[in-house]
Amino acid sequence: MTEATHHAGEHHSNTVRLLGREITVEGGVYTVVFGALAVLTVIEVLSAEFLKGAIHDSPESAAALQAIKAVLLLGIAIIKSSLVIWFYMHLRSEKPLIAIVILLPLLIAGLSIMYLLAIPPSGYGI
Amino acid sequence: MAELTANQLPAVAHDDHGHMSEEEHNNNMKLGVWLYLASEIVIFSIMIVGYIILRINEEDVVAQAHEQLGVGLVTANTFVLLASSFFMVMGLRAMQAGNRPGMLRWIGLTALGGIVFLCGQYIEYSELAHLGIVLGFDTASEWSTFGMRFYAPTFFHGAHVFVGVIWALEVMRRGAKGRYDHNPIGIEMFGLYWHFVDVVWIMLFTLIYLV
Amino acid sequence: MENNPSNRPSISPAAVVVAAVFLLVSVIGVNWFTSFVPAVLPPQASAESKSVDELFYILVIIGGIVFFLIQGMLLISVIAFRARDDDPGDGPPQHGNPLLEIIWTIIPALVVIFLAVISYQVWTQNSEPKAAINMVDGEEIAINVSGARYAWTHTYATNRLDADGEPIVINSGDSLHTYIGQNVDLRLQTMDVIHSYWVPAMRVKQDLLPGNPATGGRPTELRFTPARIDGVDYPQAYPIVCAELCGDGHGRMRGSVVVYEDESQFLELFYEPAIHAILNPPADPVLRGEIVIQEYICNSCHVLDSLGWTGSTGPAMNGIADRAGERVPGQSAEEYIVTSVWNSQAFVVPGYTEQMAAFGPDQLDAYYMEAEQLYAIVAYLCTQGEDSDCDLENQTEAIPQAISTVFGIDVDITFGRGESDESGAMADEAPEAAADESETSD
Amino acid sequence: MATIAVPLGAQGELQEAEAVRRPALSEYLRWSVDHKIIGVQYGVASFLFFLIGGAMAMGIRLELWTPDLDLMVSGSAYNSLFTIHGTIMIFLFIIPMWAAFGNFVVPLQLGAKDMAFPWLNAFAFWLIPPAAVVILLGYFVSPAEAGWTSYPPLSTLFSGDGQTLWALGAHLLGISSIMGSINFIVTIFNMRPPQMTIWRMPLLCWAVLATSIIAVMATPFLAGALTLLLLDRVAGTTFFDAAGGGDVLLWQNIFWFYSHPAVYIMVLPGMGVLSEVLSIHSRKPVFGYRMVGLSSMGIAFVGFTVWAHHMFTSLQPELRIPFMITTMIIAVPTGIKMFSWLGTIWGGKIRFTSAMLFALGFLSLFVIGGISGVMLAALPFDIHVHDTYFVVSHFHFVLFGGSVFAVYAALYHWFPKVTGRMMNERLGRIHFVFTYFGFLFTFFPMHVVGMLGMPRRVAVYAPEFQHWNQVISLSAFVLGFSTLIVVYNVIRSYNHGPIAGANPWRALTLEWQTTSPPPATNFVDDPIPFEEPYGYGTEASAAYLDAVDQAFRRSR
Ligand code: HEA
Ligand code: HEA
Ligand code: CUA
Ligand SMILES: [Cu+2]
Repeated sequence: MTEATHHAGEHHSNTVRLLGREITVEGGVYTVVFGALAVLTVIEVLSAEFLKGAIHDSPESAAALQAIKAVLLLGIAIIKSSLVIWFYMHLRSEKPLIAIVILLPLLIAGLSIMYLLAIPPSGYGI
Repeated sequence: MAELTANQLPAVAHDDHGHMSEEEHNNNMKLGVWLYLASEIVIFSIMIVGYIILRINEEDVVAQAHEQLGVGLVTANTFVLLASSFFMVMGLRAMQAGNRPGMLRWIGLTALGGIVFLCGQYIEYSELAHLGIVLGFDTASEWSTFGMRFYAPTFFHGAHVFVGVIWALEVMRRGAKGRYDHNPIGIEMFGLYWHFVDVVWIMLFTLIYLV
Repeated sequence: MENNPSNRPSISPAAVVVAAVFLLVSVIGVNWFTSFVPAVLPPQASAESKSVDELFYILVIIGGIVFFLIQGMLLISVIAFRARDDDPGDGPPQHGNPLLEIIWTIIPALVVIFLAVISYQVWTQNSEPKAAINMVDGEEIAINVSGARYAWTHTYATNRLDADGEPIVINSGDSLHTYIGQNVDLRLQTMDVIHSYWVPAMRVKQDLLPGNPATGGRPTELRFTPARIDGVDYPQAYPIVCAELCGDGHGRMRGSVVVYEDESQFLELFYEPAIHAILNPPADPVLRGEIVIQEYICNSCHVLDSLGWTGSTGPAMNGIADRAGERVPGQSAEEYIVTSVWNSQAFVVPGYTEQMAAFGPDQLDAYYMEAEQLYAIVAYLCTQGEDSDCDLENQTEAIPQAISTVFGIDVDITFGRGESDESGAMADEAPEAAADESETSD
Repeated sequence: MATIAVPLGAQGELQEAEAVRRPALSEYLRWSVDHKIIGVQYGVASFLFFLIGGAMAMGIRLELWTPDLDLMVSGSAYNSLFTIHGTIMIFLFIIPMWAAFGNFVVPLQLGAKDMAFPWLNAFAFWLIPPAAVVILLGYFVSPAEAGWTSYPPLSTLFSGDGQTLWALGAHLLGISSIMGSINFIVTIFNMRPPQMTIWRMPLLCWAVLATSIIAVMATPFLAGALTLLLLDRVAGTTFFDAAGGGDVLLWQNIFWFYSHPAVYIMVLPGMGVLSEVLSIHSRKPVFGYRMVGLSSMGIAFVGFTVWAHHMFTSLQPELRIPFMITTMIIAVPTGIKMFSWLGTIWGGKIRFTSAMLFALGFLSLFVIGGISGVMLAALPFDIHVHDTYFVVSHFHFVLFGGSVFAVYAALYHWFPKVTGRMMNERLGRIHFVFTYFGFLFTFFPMHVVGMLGMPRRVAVYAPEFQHWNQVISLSAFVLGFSTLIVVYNVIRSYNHGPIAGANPWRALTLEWQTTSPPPATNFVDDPIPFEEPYGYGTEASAAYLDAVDQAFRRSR
């Protein structure tokens, strides 16, 4: 039962400290996280739709909007992913080794993606 | 005699890792799965970069595609997958609390979520096919470049969901036999995989459908 | 992990001797090697080659020092520290020496930094754009190189105009013509796979990358400046080599850079004659065909002794006129040849596979070829053989006849009837040639 | 000396239980989850591929005897020959060969009973035969002829089904290598007995750890690239086809993302082997143990930042310089290793066993390959020699003079542990002499032909290079012959070699503190390692080794 006992403390209480208040939900922190994910998704979709409508004014404002939109949405997406990894995949209760295992490829993949996007898709601009 | 010892000692030695403490065994399994996921991250990044390059170079094609796609269906799908991820972790929680039926219920829901997601993806694909968005490149359609860069990552992800569903059913089969009553590591491993698939979708959803 | 001086390795006299000898050898060796280094590199036919070779000497000297250092220490150890047969014991328990370790981390670091810096200098010096490029009688012109399996094609977009005021394009096939001191600036574009344009004597190399024809392809650029080599009598030819695997004929994909003494020699021996030939094409279709056929890359796949072709990917053209009559029943020799050029799929010679690029009157064909050019080419090919199946007496009827029967296109063949006409014929040809060499083929 | 008595007493009883017994040959032909069996399976299989690939190399050299096509019917035939030669040597020989030694030795050195995932281990191995079949099949149906790097569009639009099979095979091998590496990492992190702290690990384990990290991070790039390639070939997509909005450089980038780190996958374990062999056979601790261990990690990480040095002639000019710099930096950690090894043998009591000879051969040859590597890194010079025989020479110096020499060293070093019998030393020396000089005279002249202007991957070359090529070919045949000597030696020694005993080299690492071959469970109970893996030259270590001999005397 090592696993179970090990996790018992954190998983089996239905109370979560949130914004300094003790709240009690069936399923505890997992449910809260799911709520957060749902809300964030709604925000994402709505903001995307809203900004899409606004795109069609002058080109530079459109570009600016595009940039804002991209940053905003990706930011939210990353938060959501982190929530899942941190709580659902129990990274918070794992050894640091696991964190390294997951961060190293993210780093390498991230760098290579950056590079591939940086190089012009075709031609030397001649 | 030589054969005998040679054949059997390994078998004995490795039978269900008899010589390995449960703790060790669990840690190995978990580290193994994490490393596997690490390599998956890299593969998906290749798939995704293929799409982003298009996104940057052919703004309008993508914009058009977004017009056609709409986000209704896929948002619903996203919710389904998020929910299934939640069911998953609840299933593990139940098992850790020693509640086998609860576990079976939750994992069942997880598998269901996966199936619904796949159906949603199927519907979406067939709609796109109607629009003439196909995997192969043909100069005829204005989607020619969009198709492959869209299908490659999403289908690759769909395939992972499919595998996940199979795995979930297998977990249920074993769980029903009480395989995890004593040590739920099997469920936890599947959980890691399933949540990872979910995370990938969170990124794909944002990158492909929203940005 | 400290090492106590008590059991430092006791170096035997033998070791010292060997060490001394080895240092001697190493110094001599490096000098000796560098002394005959020019023999391991091609002639220095460009300004770039000089600086590159200097870099190479430095690399060899530093590499040589590292090499002899390692091999020397190795040899000393092997000789000085071999275990005597009667000695079962161990060596001293010596775990390391932080100082040493730091030293042999720092020094190589410094060395590579030094190497990086000088390489960087050489690179920037060689790759910076030159002021006046491709100067020909006082003006810049564009030199385009197109690579296709398995041949190079060089075209000069001159500033001269022909009778109709169209700019003249010189097509010099697989040889690049330049002169000492000309800042050559080539525009490279491949027609199919990746090739790599390498002129060993110039120490330059650049890949040709496939691009999207619709968006202007993916031209790449190559710069070098031919330099004089004492004791060479010009014009002098240096090989061009394809340095990227491109398929069956990769090894055969060669060409030559012809370097002239100076601009005047360049103009006199190459430039003016070429332009003159274009302005006054020979009236005789056969002679004309001999010129035209060499503007295409037929040599890359076919063998034809009279022009020195060695291609083996496609069927031989030696004595083609003798076979042309019998190949396809019901087709005259002319019709057969006409068909095989413009519509090569129609009949594939047994033992070969259909690999021929599209030559034809359609702008979209990889190699645009006008009816007049086809006419001339066929006229020339009809002369390849002992007893030709073509009727050589009145080609002027037979071949146009064949072209119109096969493709329904009428050729107006007005050779030798007044300059204007045929220069006119050339005039439409010129820009097309330009077009299909540069990337915008449509 | 409690640290000694405890484990070895137990080991001694184990002697009684099962005197030196090696598994029946049939064991090796069927599915087995014992890491020692799997190790041998890996080793034998990949050595067979070495022979096949080598035989193909002989074909290459035969063809290049004259400047024209004579042996081959066409250029394509030659292209497919070296394509498969390269593919076999890299994907089916070197990489699996290191998996072989890793599998057999690493768990023993750690004092573990087996790998972390025995079943996965076996599965990873059994992926290799089908992959090999697929690749070789591809060689017989319209063969792949785009080189082992298979750049598109040559590999997509312009080549036959063999290319598809090639990609499938490479894909399988990639997966197998990922599985194997995950297994190694978990084993090394989790399977060490308590006394085997990370800083007591033998350097082979350090090297395998670094290698596996590279493999897990880099191989997926290959998998991704191959997936796209396959899609382009069979599903009509255009990821690498410019006409369809694709980009040919995308392949080159992703491929080298994998393949440069992969070259360190091919050599790092060899470097680990070298640390073992040099220290044991010169009876002296590894000089600067920690630095040697850490430099493996250093190489692994810098290795991820240099890939584009293979693309100097296709990359945008302004991007070339950074990669030149990172590439040169790699010389530093590698140098640390070289000098530490020299420091190790310096002042030692060197025993010229065959293993030691090949280790010394590695030192003297790899440095040449390394130096030519640094010369290649120098951008302006690489522009001249890129894709010439200079490059061919470089990578054979590092791959053969480096990796393969290390493989031979490892073979002579661990053969007694694997089979319980010694190799024949005289044959070993002869083998070394022929290999060393055969190799030197095969590959050194290639530098010169390359610089003089002979491109690689050509069957038809300028006549002025013929004499060079004939020298090269002749030496290559000597090299080929030398290989047959070791084949003979292995077979002969397996049957008639003198009994080795537990610890013929008087080595301190744990794999020698059990019988040869080890029992299925490796050790009776967790063995206790000596304070340091390479602590030679002290009374303590001498006593420890004597105790080992005592305990295992019966088996002699
Ligand atoms: C085991 C495999 C292996 C190893 C270890 C290396 C090691 C290195 N390689 Fe190599 N390489 C290949 C396998 C390998 N390579 C292959 C297969 C190819 C061809 C692929 C293809 O196109 O088919 C290739 C091609 C290749 C190229 C591209 C050539 C071209 O195509 O144009 C380059 C360019 O930079 C390069 C550089 C290097 C460098 C700098 C190192 C360094 O790691 C070397 C470092 C070692 C030393 C430097 C020696 C020891 C150090 C010292 C003694 C310290 C002092 C030294 C100095 C101060 C210089 N290699
Ligand atoms: C570990 C890797 C490795 C090894 C060990 C070798 C070993 C050899 N290689 Fe290899 N080679 C590569 C990796 C390797 N090669 C790679 C990656 C390429 C690039 C491919 C490409 O361009 O895409 C290449 C390319 C390559 C070329 C360039 C081809 C070209 O570009 O045109 C040449 C030419 O000489 C060559 C020669 C040799 C020789 C003579 C050996 C010798 O060492 C072999 C020694 C001989 C044997 C080991 C065989 C012994 C046995 C017999 C002779 C008979 C018995 C046979 C049977 C029982 C079946 N190799
Ligand atoms: Cu063109 Cu090789
Ligand atoms: Cu590299």
